Amino acid sequence: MSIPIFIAASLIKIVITIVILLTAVAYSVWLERKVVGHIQNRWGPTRVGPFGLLQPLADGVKFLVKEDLTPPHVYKPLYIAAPMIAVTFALTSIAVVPIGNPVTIGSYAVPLQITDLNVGLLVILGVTSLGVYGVALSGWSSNSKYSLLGGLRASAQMVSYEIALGLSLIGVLIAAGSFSLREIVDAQGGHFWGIIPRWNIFHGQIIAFFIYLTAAYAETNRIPFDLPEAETELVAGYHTEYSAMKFAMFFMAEYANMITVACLATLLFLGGWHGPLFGPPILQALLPVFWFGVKVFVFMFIYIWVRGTLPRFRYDQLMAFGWKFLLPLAIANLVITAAVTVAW
Amino acid sequence: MLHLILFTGFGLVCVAGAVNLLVQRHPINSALSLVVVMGALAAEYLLLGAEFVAAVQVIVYAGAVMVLFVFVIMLLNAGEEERTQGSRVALLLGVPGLVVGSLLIAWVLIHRSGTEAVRVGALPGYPKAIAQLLFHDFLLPFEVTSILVLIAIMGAVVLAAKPSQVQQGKKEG
Amino acid sequence: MTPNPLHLWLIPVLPLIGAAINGLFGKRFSRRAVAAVALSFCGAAFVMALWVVSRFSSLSLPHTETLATWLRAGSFQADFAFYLDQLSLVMLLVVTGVGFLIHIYSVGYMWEEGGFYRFFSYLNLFMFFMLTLVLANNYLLMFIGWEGVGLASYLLIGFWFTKDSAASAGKKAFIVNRIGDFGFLIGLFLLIKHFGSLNFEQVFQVAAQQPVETAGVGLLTTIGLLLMVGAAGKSAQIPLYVWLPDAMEGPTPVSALIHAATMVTAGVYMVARSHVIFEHAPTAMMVVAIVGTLTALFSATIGMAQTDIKKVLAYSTVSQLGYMFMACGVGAFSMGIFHLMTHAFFKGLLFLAAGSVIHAVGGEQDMRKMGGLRTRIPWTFWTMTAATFAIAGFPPLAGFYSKDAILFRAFVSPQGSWVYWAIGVFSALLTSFYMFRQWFLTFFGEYRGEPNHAQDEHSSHHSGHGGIHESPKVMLIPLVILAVLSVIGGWVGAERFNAFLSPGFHGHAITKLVAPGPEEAARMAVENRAIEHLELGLTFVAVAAAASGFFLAWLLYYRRPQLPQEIARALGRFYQAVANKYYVDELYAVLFVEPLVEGSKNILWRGMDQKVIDGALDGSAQGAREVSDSVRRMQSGNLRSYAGWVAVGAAAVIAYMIWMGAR
Amino acid sequence: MIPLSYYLVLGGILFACGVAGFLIKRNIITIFMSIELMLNGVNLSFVAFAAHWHALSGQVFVFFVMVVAAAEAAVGLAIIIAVYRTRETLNVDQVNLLKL
Repeated sequence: MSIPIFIAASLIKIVITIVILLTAVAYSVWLERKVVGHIQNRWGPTRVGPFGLLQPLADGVKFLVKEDLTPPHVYKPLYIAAPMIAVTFALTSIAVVPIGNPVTIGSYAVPLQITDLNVGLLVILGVTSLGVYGVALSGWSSNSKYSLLGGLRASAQMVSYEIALGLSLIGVLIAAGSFSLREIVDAQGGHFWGIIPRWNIFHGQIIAFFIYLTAAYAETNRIPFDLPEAETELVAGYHTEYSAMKFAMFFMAEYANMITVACLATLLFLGGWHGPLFGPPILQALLPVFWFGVKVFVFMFIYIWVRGTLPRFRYDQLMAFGWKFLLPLAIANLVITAAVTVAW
Repeated sequence: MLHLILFTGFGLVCVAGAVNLLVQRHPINSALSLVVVMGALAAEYLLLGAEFVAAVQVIVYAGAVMVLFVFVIMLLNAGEEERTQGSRVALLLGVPGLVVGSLLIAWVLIHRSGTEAVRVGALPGYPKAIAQLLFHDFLLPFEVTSILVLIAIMGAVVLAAKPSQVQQGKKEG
Repeated sequence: MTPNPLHLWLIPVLPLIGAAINGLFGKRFSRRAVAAVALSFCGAAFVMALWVVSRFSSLSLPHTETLATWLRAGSFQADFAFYLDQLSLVMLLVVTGVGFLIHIYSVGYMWEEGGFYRFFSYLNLFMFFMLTLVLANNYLLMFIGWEGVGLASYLLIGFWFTKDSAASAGKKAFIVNRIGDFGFLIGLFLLIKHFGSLNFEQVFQVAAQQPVETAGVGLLTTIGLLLMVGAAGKSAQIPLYVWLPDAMEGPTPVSALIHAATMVTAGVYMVARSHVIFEHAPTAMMVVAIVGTLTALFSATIGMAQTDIKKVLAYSTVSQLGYMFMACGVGAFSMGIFHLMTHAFFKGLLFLAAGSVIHAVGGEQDMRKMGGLRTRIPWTFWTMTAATFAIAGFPPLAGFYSKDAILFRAFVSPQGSWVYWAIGVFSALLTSFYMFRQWFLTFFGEYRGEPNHAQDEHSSHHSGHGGIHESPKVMLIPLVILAVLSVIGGWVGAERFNAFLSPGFHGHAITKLVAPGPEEAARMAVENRAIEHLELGLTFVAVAAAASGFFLAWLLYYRRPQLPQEIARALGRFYQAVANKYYVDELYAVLFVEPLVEGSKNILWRGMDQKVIDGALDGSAQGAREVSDSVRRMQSGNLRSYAGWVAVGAAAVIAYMIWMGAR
Repeated sequence: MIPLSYYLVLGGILFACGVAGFLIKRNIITIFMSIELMLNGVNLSFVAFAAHWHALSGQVFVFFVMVVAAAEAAVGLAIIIAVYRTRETLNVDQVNLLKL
């Protein structure tokens, strides 16, 4: 593959990915409102389009045309940069996520991801860890006590839970022996005794899976760990002072992060795009992508379900839980996994 | 050629970030420019084939250490540094001395190390190979650093805890 | 390593564990627990020793077990290695056996004292060092034990460290021992220099090949004399005996264990262990014999005039040690060890019984304030009687056999002389006299102490018994066991003992000399018969001496108690001299101590230390202060200026490196 | 193809900037960041040398430097907080009790 074609293919993939991702983000918001509504015995959005399906579009238009208010006393460069930082890193991390087996178009085998790095997982971790800057800087530059507290909470919380999150992934890495997300998924092909899929969650990593899930909720600042934006105490946390499109950017970043996390969970623990294959070749080529989508959807649904169900932690409880329970548990899981692997 | 362009580009970003760190008077700007330097350095590492180092550079340095710095800056609400007549000597002697010294060192380095080129990706730093080194050949230093980190954690906790808390802990313990 | 190791290292280490436990945690233990720990570890060592005895016949001797390499420097090597032969076996049994009995006794004796755990920790520590000394397979390890027992002795003499006299007695013992150790150490240096080893076997192998130094003072003679200095220090021989009587400030069980039965015999053991060296150095042998003989006589005379019950026993110990050295000096090493063993029994017993007496009368040690205790404390009386008759040399008690054997050897041995014998017999007479003097003063006649004295001094738990009382069982049992041993300990017989030990004294001088050449056999037979007659005669003389000592004592202290004062008055100055121990302590004070103190004060302290050393220090400090005063301006407190200096320094280093690399 | 010396010069520039920052900055946090900058400059030369000599141990050293830097940052920032708590300033020129 020559360089121009490579660049062209990459650009095409980037555009497609961004479009899909942003659409997914928009409809996650819709999904959340809808599901939470039903959980709370309401209808959710219904007016705009059938089942309120055009609601995201309406929201987008609203964000774009609203007055972009910049409060006085903010530190302007960072105030403007912060939402951009947040959304940029949130969208970047999707670049290494594969969503299916390579598809052959013409004579080219096109991998269904923007780039396949053999440290792909580390790249995701690195990029998501940079996402904290957006939150922290927005909180600080707003020059408001609610924002500052939200930003402080967010940065402390994200740095803390990143450790447990990273440790929970190491068991998976031991099983796969690679940082490449594609290889990790490939290692999960096949079945135990012909029935149970060889996914990592059934491969001794169930504890790691739950650690990952919990830590991921904290990383994305979602209920029950949404302390940085706890509206009862901090108004809206780090984005209290933001409005219009800047505010929308934070929203996009949050949901994009949720999707990334869901993708990662699918890839690492639920066998990625592995699932039953049947039908004609074209269907066989598309089914993995479908399965992948289904699994990600399930995760998104659980996110929303949890949000509709659980109350918020207290901040000290959050920290104590992360450091005193999750981290030791992750370490224990790691040690046991390593020991079992060596003994096998 | 492409590599030289990339090297130069990221190198310029690095230098610009470093200089910006010096010029900026607000610590948070300095911190962010340092983050930029580190990101650009990660790219340089990638050019050298050290992909694992690059990833760790981003995760640890940019993603954790610098977040800590930003956190502290926010926590202490550090403002812009005031101008003081601290040391005129340092300014008068230091800047020219620094420039001359850097030029001299650069000249020596270029002059001495010849024109032998570093092949890009000549030494792929696969995680596996690095793990082999880290957990076999450098096992003892590795364990020692783990102790170092443990001590650092305890030191940080003791230092940063409010004095009253420390005393309380002493009374209870 | 032998296929079936005896684990000899356990024997010394067990008491060490006991000492550690009691020393570290004993403060929190009850007395009962402290006693249990000390007794069980000491008893375990004793049991180990008995087990070694049971295995002894199946061993190839000498038996060596190496635990670990200790030092290695060039070709010189010293190991943590243990050495077992007949000699060390006898010592092992004596030390652990008597030591264990005295441990038991101490439980009763020290029960009321403060620092109970400390006492037993020290006692166990002493056992450790003594057993190390006995079992060492090289001089260096032996020296460790040697110094260690000195340490334990110091700690125990000064056990009542709040008492001034006890503290200074401890120091005196330590310092006098240092003088002896100094000689010992120089002897060891000479051994290393000339033989390249301190290992017994290697040293003796080389030494045995040296010619006998009949004339002049050669290397072996020098070494022998230096070793004798060490032995004299540890075993309290002239001129270094002065510490032992003072050491009686320690608790009585300590006196029994350390200053009668075991530690003080270390010198004898060391000389016997080094017999190869001494056999090749007749001059050194002669010195040993003369020192021993003179000590025996000298301290016996002092013993006659002492009034403190323990001091009498102390001088008696010195005197008996003199006998042992006399035996070694005439080449009868096994007889020396034989006497060492029996002496351990009866002298240990004497001290313990004396302790029981002191205990009974409430801490009083002056014999003039005792008397008539025969019926009050019968167990103590009868055991002490056995010991007294044993030490006096009445047949068939233990002391008779060993003392008689020594006197006989002193007479017939080629290195011997009738002079030794004569002095020895006279000393035996004196011994008998002062021992019975003590016996009569203590147990017969009327009680001369104050009636209520006992109750005041002695604490509450005896108060129900009234004044004078028998000791508790835990103290009496060791007394009885030792009494039995004092009676039967000699029955093994000098000849059989000699036969048992002589393989240990390989290349024994006497066996060599009397070993009959085939052509001399007939003459030897005749001579043997003559010797037998001679032996009988000499024995008779010795027993007669003992009996006359008894008679004199009976006459003076039982029959006519007022007579001694008259005699003392008649003798006047001489009696004063004897009673004051010939003013030896005062002489030493004038000769050595005062010059040392004055010299230290005037030359070393005021001259050297204050003027030269302090002056140099003060001067440099003054200079440093002046320099610092001028450069302290650099230290501005400004962090960045410090960093600037660091940067300048680093730049200088880099510049230097580039400069050096450029050339 | 990039000569090794380019990397070294880049590392040297970063290091020099770090030194300069240490000397001219007054805010103690910025000074701390300058130290990190110096370490990063050194790290770059480590990695460059690793590629040059085909020895991965150069990269391993970078990890050790990172670990030390992280530990140092934790302790250092804690010290900064403690200093701020007692002296109520972050200006090192006002923290100058360490003198005669």
